[in-house]
Amino acid sequence: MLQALLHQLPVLQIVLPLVAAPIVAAFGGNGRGWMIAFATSLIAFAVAATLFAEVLDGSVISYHLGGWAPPIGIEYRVDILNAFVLVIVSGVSAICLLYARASIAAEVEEKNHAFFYATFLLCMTGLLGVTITGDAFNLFVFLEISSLSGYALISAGAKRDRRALTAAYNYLVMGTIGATFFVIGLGLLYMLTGTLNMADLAARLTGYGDSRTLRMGFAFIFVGIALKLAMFPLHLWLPNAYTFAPSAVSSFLSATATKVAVYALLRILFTVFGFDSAFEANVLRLIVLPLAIVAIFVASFVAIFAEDLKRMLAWSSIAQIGYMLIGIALLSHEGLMATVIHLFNHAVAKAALFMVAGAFMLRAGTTSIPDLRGIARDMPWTSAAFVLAGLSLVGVPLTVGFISKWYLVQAALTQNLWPVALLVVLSSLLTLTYVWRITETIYMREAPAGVRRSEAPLSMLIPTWIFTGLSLYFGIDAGLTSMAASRAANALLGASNLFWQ
Amino acid sequence: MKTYITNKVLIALGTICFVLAGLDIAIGHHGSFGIDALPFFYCLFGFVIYVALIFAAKALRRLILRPEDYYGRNAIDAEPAQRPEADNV
Amino acid sequence: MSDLATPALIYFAAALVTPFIRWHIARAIFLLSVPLVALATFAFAQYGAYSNLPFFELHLTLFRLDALSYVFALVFSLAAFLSLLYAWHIRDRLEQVSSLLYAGAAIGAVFAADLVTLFVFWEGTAIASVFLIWARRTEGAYHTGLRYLAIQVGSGLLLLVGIILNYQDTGSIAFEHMELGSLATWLIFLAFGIKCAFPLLNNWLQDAYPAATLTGTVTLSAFTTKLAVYALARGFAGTEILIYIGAAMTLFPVFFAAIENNLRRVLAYSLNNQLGFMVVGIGIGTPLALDGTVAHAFAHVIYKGLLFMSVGAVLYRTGTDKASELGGLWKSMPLTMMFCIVGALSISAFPLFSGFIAKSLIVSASADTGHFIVWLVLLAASVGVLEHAGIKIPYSMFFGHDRGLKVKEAPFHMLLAMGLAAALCILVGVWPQQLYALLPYPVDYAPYTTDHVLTQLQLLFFAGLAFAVLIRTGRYPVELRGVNLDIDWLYRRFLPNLFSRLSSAIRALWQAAARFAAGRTDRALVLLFRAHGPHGLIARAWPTSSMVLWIAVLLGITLVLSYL
Amino acid sequence: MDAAFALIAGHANYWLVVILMMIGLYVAIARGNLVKKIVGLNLFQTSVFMLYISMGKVEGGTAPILTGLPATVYSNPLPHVLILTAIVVGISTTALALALVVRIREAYGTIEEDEILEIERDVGSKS
Repeated sequence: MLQALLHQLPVLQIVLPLVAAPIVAAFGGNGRGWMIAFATSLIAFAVAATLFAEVLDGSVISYHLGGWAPPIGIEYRVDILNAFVLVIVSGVSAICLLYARASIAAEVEEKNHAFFYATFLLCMTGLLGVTITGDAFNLFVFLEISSLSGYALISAGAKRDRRALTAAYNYLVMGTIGATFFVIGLGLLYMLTGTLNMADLAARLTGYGDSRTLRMGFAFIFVGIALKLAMFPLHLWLPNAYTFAPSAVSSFLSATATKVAVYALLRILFTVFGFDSAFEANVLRLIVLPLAIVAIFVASFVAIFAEDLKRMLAWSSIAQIGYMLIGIALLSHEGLMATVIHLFNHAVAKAALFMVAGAFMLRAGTTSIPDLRGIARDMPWTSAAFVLAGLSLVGVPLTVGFISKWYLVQAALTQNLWPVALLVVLSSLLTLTYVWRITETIYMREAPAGVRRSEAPLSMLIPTWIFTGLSLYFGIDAGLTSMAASRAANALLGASNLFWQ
Repeated sequence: MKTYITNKVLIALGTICFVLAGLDIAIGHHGSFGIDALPFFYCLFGFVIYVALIFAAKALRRLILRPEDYYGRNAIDAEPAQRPEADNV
Repeated sequence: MSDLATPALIYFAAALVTPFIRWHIARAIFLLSVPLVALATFAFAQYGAYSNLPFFELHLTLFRLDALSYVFALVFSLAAFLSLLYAWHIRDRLEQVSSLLYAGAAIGAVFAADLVTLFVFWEGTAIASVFLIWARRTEGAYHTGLRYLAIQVGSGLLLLVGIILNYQDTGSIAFEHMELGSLATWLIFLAFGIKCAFPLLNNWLQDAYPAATLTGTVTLSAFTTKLAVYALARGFAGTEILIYIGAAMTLFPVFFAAIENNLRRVLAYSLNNQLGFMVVGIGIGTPLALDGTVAHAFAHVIYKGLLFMSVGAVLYRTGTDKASELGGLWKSMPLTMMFCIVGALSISAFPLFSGFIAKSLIVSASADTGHFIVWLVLLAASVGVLEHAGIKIPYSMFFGHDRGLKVKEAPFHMLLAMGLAAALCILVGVWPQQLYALLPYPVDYAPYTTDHVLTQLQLLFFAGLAFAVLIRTGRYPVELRGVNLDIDWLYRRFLPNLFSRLSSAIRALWQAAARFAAGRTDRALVLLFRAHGPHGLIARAWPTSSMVLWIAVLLGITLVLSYL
Repeated sequence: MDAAFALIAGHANYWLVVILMMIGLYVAIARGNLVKKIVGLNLFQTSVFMLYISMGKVEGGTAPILTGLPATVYSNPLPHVLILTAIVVGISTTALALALVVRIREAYGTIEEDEILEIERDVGSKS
């Protein structure tokens, strides 16, 4: 019985939150919605962790949906890379939900809570689906499930600031175009190969050799995903979306949505296209690498000058995505490791930082930086979490951030791209600047007279500190992340036949 | 104005120096490079270098002395004297 | 998990607990116990490497105990104890916590057997120590602290880049002897050099130390620069260029110290000069010279701490540390005066005091290896030390012009701390063998030979005679209020001026060219701000149409590139 | 000449798709009215549906309904099925977008993008 259940784990991962969502929508009044959603996310996390443990040795789980064998049926395929992402997504969801209870109560109207949590579960379903599926069209469907529910989640911030609505609308227009581009590209590939299963696509594409359709398909898919992951200059939807979304949503989306998009890019680039064509290397070297570097600097500068804490964090996300893209563009084992570790690092640190912003929002009623002067006096635990998570973002040793930057610099140096390495190190100074700016404001500045803000409730502090603790713990005991990252990188590179290997 | 370097102090110092110089003759000293083995080398070196140093420093001061608020009114050097026995000095 | 054993952890753990001890006497006692407990953990241990921490693909060793690290850790523990005793009256928890973190980081760095650990603690000392400056809580201190932090953290970044490159070159992160040659080793060397206040890289020291709290300065004087000396001794012993760098370091601060009005800054210059002796010793690199460096570092931490304490005590009672405002305090603070003179005699290397038995090793080593010019410079610098630290410090505070200041003697805990330090200076001076036994190489050196004692006394007394003569003839420089320019002028005046000139030039051009008068551009940052600020071109919200256009553009470029 | 004709006529479906796609994108770019933007988006998506559907057509094939005759050539049903899903996604997107437009209209009193940006910038510079 248990064994049978174990075999169904991959599908349970998706079906559980999917089924829970309408239940929450229907019966989720009076706080029950939160309970169900939280319980579901915990189970989802347990499922993801079990899957991760099973594939840790490098094996692959293939699950045939409805018993239809691929390539005709839809396949769920779990290997170490996406199991890692599954753990991140479901873990972040659970912790964000824990946090959301107090934060959402303050930021979203009571009557909408049930729908909010239902949408949250749908979004999580979508993200998990994108990650777990082995079918390219299925990936599109899940991507749209997560995106659509994401737009709705962002617009839930409208109670506080109506700009959440336009932010969600803009994101919707952009996201839809991105997703449609993805479908166009997929259609072109389907024309070539007649299959949509990723593994099958990969196998057949190697046989077809080069063609104009293939290149066109690649371009469309690449741009589509680049939009979803907010690659500069396709990031324009992101700052407003993350700034005006409810804090728990900012925290959740920043930690998962762009990460899942990065994962999808990795999958498409390495598993599907197999990476034996010079044109892909061209695109990566000549587009992604320079744009990523520009993104890091431009976005960091904007973050430095930002007047609002959440907006600063949003821009910082754009910069951090730049690091992940550099890791991919370097096309090496170490570069991919850096990307995968940074994926984890950024998910954890940025989630913690947005949670801190949410706590400030709850207690001080604002995230405008000048209004946060001296808040560390009133909210010492929240503020300390900000500093520690901020340090991880900067890449200070003993935090996860250091390990990903270390690999990134190593990867750049082994390819003699030392200007890239230098720029990465330099850009850390910019990160330090904006983290420092906040630290200075909340610690060193006199608080406005007569303003007293109480410490955030435990239900928000605990999730914040879980993330902060994770970024510190894995910074010191880096074994698990770097091992998983190394194997994931191996798996990706092994699937492709890099011509210089 | 009262000075602590009175004639007595000067005489005492002079006497000690005289004795030390005398010991140089009486006992003598060795050197590593030749020039420092000369009698009174250390005596002369100490005196001359000290005087030279002071004059050089005075010349330097003409070049580099600036008012206390040169780096701005809020610079540390321009801060007024602290209240005695303040903890945060 | 992993083996994290290092005595530094005791400091860090104590720093975590300290803020929660409410009664301040209990807190002070607790603080005092920390260095002693930490000392006990390694004082009687066997030499060896004690921890092995796997850190992704590297192996860190946090705790390496050998002769070199032992001496430095020992003197750091003593310094931590003395400065905490001296700071008994402090109630500011920020300052207490940062003192502990700072001392802990310094000791951790000394025990680090690999470069990554060294880097972590290296930056740790920078970050912890800046709070000793900020604890003064004035705007000037805040800005000084920022400058200090920027330079210290910069040193750490250079170190990090150096470590990464070195790892690329050698595949090792062990902290062992290095040869200058590759970019990596030069970067590491430069990072050490900044913290060691090499000439032209020195000014953070004179800028920051007088700006700290009076107790903070005492703490600061012990760790950062000696950590750098330790690192140089470990990594670059026998590197010839250090001899000349060190010689320059002994000499140039002497002139600045002679005319400096702020007594703590005088001591900071003096600190620079003393570091020069140690650097020369490292550069010579013979066993005698290295022993000299280590012995000198040991003696120096104690007597320089003592001198800073005496100036601090005067500052505590009078509220100022400016020579032009002080004088004639021997009547009201006789004990402080006595301890100050012991420190002055030690630093001037009078026989029977600790400076004598330490510095002699370095000077003799320079003579033994035939560095005539360097030897002369060191001798001249010794006269300089006598001038600013041996004479000027005590003379201007306790004698000089009697300003009629009526103050009490320093508080008991300060006297106790100074008394202990003074006793150590004399003990080491009279019985040098105890110190010599700790040194990394066996010492076969007798400091108290007739020759040596006689020539040293001649040098010092004739210099003293020159002082007396100059005073009597009115040629000794009067203490004047003011600041003296140093390298910091470059980044505090010249560069800001240059930037504002440049930016106004750019502004003029810009306006002429585009007739685009839009707001102020008097800061270089403004242009950046205009693009990236909240309402800047890049940061503001864009209509969806422009976003879609970007998509089209990127698709176009991707397609073009794909068809290349 | 023949070759050019073949290029145009033989790929007529693609040309139509491309033209439709461009019209859709152009509307999404050029129109400031939020509803019109959504219409443009719809056109854009529809063009992709047509791309898929035309792709599934097999020369001489019938609708993919089992006839029982062994020699029947069927059109490829898979793209059609996929597009069913995509249409559902498209409808949801449109519905959500329209809902958002309603909310925006309530909050801002307008659905013209430039006016909304104007209002937002005023708010931004005040805060």
